[in-house]
Amino acid sequence: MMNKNLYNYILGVADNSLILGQRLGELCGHGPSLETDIALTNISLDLLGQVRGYYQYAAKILGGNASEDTIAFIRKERDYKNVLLVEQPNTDFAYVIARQFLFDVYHVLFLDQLQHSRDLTLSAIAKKSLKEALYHKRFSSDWIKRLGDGTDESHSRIQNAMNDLWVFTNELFQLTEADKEMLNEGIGVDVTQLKADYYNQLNDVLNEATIEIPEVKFFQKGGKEGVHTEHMGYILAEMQYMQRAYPNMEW
Amino acid sequence: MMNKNLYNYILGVADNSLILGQRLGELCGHGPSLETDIALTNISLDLLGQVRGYYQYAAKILGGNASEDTIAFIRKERDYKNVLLVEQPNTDFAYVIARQFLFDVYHVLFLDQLQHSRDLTLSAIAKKSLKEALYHKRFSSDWIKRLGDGTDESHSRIQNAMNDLWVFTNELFQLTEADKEMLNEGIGVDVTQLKADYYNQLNDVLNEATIEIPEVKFFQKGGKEGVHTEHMGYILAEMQYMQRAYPNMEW
Amino acid sequence: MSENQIKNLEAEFEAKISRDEKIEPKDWMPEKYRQTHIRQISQHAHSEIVGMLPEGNWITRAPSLRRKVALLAKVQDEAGHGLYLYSACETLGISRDELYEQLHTGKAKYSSIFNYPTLTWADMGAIGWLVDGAAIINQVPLCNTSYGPYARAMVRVCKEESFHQRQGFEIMMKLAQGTPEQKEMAQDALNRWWWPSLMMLGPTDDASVHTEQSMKWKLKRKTNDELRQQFIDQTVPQADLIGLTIPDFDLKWNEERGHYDFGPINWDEFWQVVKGHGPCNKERLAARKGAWERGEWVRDAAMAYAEKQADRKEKQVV
Amino acid sequence: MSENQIKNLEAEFEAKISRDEKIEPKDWMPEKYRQTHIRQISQHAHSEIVGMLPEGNWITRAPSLRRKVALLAKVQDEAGHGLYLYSACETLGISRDELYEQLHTGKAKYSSIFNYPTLTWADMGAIGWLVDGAAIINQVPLCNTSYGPYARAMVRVCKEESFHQRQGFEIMMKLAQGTPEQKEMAQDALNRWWWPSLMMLGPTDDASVHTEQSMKWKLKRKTNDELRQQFIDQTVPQADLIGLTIPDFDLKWNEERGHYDFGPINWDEFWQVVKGHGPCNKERLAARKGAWERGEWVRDAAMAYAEKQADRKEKQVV
Repeated sequence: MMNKNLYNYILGVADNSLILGQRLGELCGHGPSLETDIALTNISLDLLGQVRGYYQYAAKILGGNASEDTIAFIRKERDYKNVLLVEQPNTDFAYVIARQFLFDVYHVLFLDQLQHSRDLTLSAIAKKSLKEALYHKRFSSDWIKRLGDGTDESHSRIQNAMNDLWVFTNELFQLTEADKEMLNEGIGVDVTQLKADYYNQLNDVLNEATIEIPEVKFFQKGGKEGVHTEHMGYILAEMQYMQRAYPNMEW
Repeated sequence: MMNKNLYNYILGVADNSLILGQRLGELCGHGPSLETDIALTNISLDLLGQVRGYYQYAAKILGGNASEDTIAFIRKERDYKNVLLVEQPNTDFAYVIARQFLFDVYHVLFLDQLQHSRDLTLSAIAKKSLKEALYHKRFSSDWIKRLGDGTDESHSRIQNAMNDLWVFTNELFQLTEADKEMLNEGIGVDVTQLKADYYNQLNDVLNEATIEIPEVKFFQKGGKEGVHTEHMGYILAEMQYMQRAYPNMEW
Repeated sequence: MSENQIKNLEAEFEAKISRDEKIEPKDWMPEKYRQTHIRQISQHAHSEIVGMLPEGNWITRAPSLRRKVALLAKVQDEAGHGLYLYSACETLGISRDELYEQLHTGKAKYSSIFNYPTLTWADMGAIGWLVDGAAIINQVPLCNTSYGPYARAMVRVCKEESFHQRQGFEIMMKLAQGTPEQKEMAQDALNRWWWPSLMMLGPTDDASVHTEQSMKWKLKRKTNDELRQQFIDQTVPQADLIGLTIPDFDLKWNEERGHYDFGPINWDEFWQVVKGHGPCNKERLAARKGAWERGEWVRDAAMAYAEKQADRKEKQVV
Repeated sequence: MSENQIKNLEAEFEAKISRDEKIEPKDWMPEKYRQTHIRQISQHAHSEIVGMLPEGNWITRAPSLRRKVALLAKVQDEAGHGLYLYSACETLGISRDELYEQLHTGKAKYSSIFNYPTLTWADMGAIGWLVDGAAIINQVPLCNTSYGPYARAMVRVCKEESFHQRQGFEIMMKLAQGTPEQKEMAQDALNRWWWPSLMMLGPTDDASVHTEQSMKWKLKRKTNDELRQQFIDQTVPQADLIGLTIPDFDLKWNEERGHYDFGPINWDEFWQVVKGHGPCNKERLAARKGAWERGEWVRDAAMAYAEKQADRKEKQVV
């Protein structure tokens, strides 16, 4: 029998990268400069590369006709386990950067732990991904500073974006059932342990960027249980279109 | 054997209403005032009601498991025969009104002829639709005047919209193969005969609205042959999502 | 006016209400009555308008033409309800623009239920069945409320709402009788909308304000807890009928009370959403404000055009 | 400079070119050489950037992860080509901002092929196979062009382009070997992209300007018609190989010429698109301008930040 918890655990990790990669893919060709366009596409490419590794592994666990593509493209919305943060729209470059930064800081902390997983496949993917994520974090942190400490307009835009997206950060540290099981087996990461470090790092960068730490009383959650925001349906309608309209074909 | 030309002819008529109805449906709840919101929704409702009549007839011709919904939702992009005009986006209210007006004037002329079709089903649908289309035309013409002869801003917006959308008008008067066949059989309408009237009517309303007639050397075409603009793929990805993701179910 | 005169007017006003006669816009009314009605009617109108958004979200993706048309018509009805209700509210001496302003600045509230996202097609069923169902229970008594324009608007609203509720139930029924995927979709929607629907009937009586006054003015005939019990008693058998399970382990028929017992409601969530921190509060308000702001030039144009036309007519007459 | 001196410089310049030595940015060059190169290199750079759009249109809808990643990488390569080429162009004393300005105002052109819409996934194959194929035929000779920075940029560009072309051909092959629906999709894409690809190689020789001068400067080695023939001769067997039909009834092998004969090209369409009336001219330019305008505050912020940082460093040094 397949290891359902391991399968779910992998999706929980990989779906974040898939949806964020997809969101970044929307921007390709529309960036504020060629250099940022290339850099964001690079991040998208890295994330989707990681996704392929994870899903190929998940497909092996699932067996049968499962493939990286059936997992990526033909699940229902309620079966995607990504956090709400990564599905938020590309409202403007400030939102893109804020979303990226809030994810990257988490991602590095997470992969840094996952590389010590007892599961050798996950550990290998994590090692490779960590290098990439460190680069992403450098890029997004740099831009947080540029926008925060740039012009009045950029400051107010990035502050707005940060205020709006901050409510999605807490979900990153919630344990799912699969998380708990995989933690017990020495495979998964205890994300609750990353929280303090995470907010400390955000604090440092935001301080340097002269961005105020948003005060948030209530956080949003639901993504990890497949309860997404209304954006998700539109992401999937587009992303799944070919697989849905032309089922069971090779490309 | 089914009458392929009649089938195609019906789609050529109905797809315009489907896609325009869908575009208007996007706006529901987002109009500039409650009254315009309700009016545009009404137009969308009328158009989709017409569509159901046409597709039910087409499904009967097609036979087998065909239904209004298989025809509406599970064709490929290249099989939709609507003109490019109706798939243009809801850029702003001026575009919505200009698109509507450019369609309504045609639609009234067209239905006025189709009601004399030898095909009794088409004739019946046309009679019922004509009343609706007359109302649509009154609504959109009134707004053309309000926007054209309103403020400087509204004038410039509606002029822009008209300039951009005018290139799609000529396609309305192109005869497809199915058109020619159905014309021969006394079923279809000779759209080429409507052209002079059409542009005269546009002229009158635009003059009254102080909108300049756009000068266009080259018109766009392709929709009637299923060669659409890049907008169409996104319309369909959304519109078809449920039918694609949950095939062969009843709702 | 002397104090005595006012006392007389008040007495007359209250006698009128207790005789079940309507208060009309031109009638004298206490300022508090006016303010309370502006607050309640506008909140109701705003709920209709904001309520268009979660359902509007599925118009482009409805799974059949029949459902698409029905959904469009339903959302349009809500716009219509908004219209009647704003008009009723305007009779109390406040303009629609002012009311919008109150909505957009967050001064006025709308029903919190619309701050939940619509995630699947089944949510269209659940909203019709549960949300409209709860709304009707709130609203039917208002058809006899004391303020004439509000009562008359509610007669129209309630008629359409019960049509919407049946339509929603029918969507759920169809899903529940459909494929396992469809049934799962329906159950999932019920799971997500059940508790927020119960909360729609307002805080428990001990946490509720204004009740006594509202009873007197016939803005309220039953307490929130009574309405909630009525909703539950009415809805549970409907769920049974179509084979869906209410997501409440404590739910069971209490022979003695002649009512269903039910589990505790998460009032923390209720207040979180009321205070603006629900899943979609920001989006809903942003959508309304955005539509209003993007529409400004259109409204200005219509106004300018109407003025020009009036000027022209005047000149012709001269 | 005296006329004689200029004559000498010109002679030296031409000798250098005929010795196949490169002209470098710091070298003297005739103004016309500079202007011609600015025009051609920037047009080429703009084509890369605008060319990102039709393919970018399918990134979110690519049918497999592998294809999505490959397409993203390809579009990114195009951005990279844009970068090299703008840099090469800047060595001629014009800024990237000025070049963008020329693109956005319509003063500078870009390849007309990108004014056609991408309607199906197969268009990703057709663009790689045909459009990149035609581009390579245009570009390979430029690896030996006289202006050093341009020639070196082209070496990098061509290497990646031929990779892209193979990738496009592979997409088409996979479709052509797939289900009937997929094969139909591939054939349809070939039908739509074939003629515009032929037009990419430029107007027929008799309608073409600048040719002689360009030959001398090694901006051109063959005429448009020769290049077009080469493209056709190379592509027809590839179509045969994967079982697709070139949409040209007049196409047939001419034993005598050792080339394929082909049907007449619709030059009216070509000029219509060149003059801005193609299916997507407006959208493409609007997308580029929109990205640039929406990006202004970002570029300003980066500049302001860099200045602040430099100031801070300076103060630290003092």
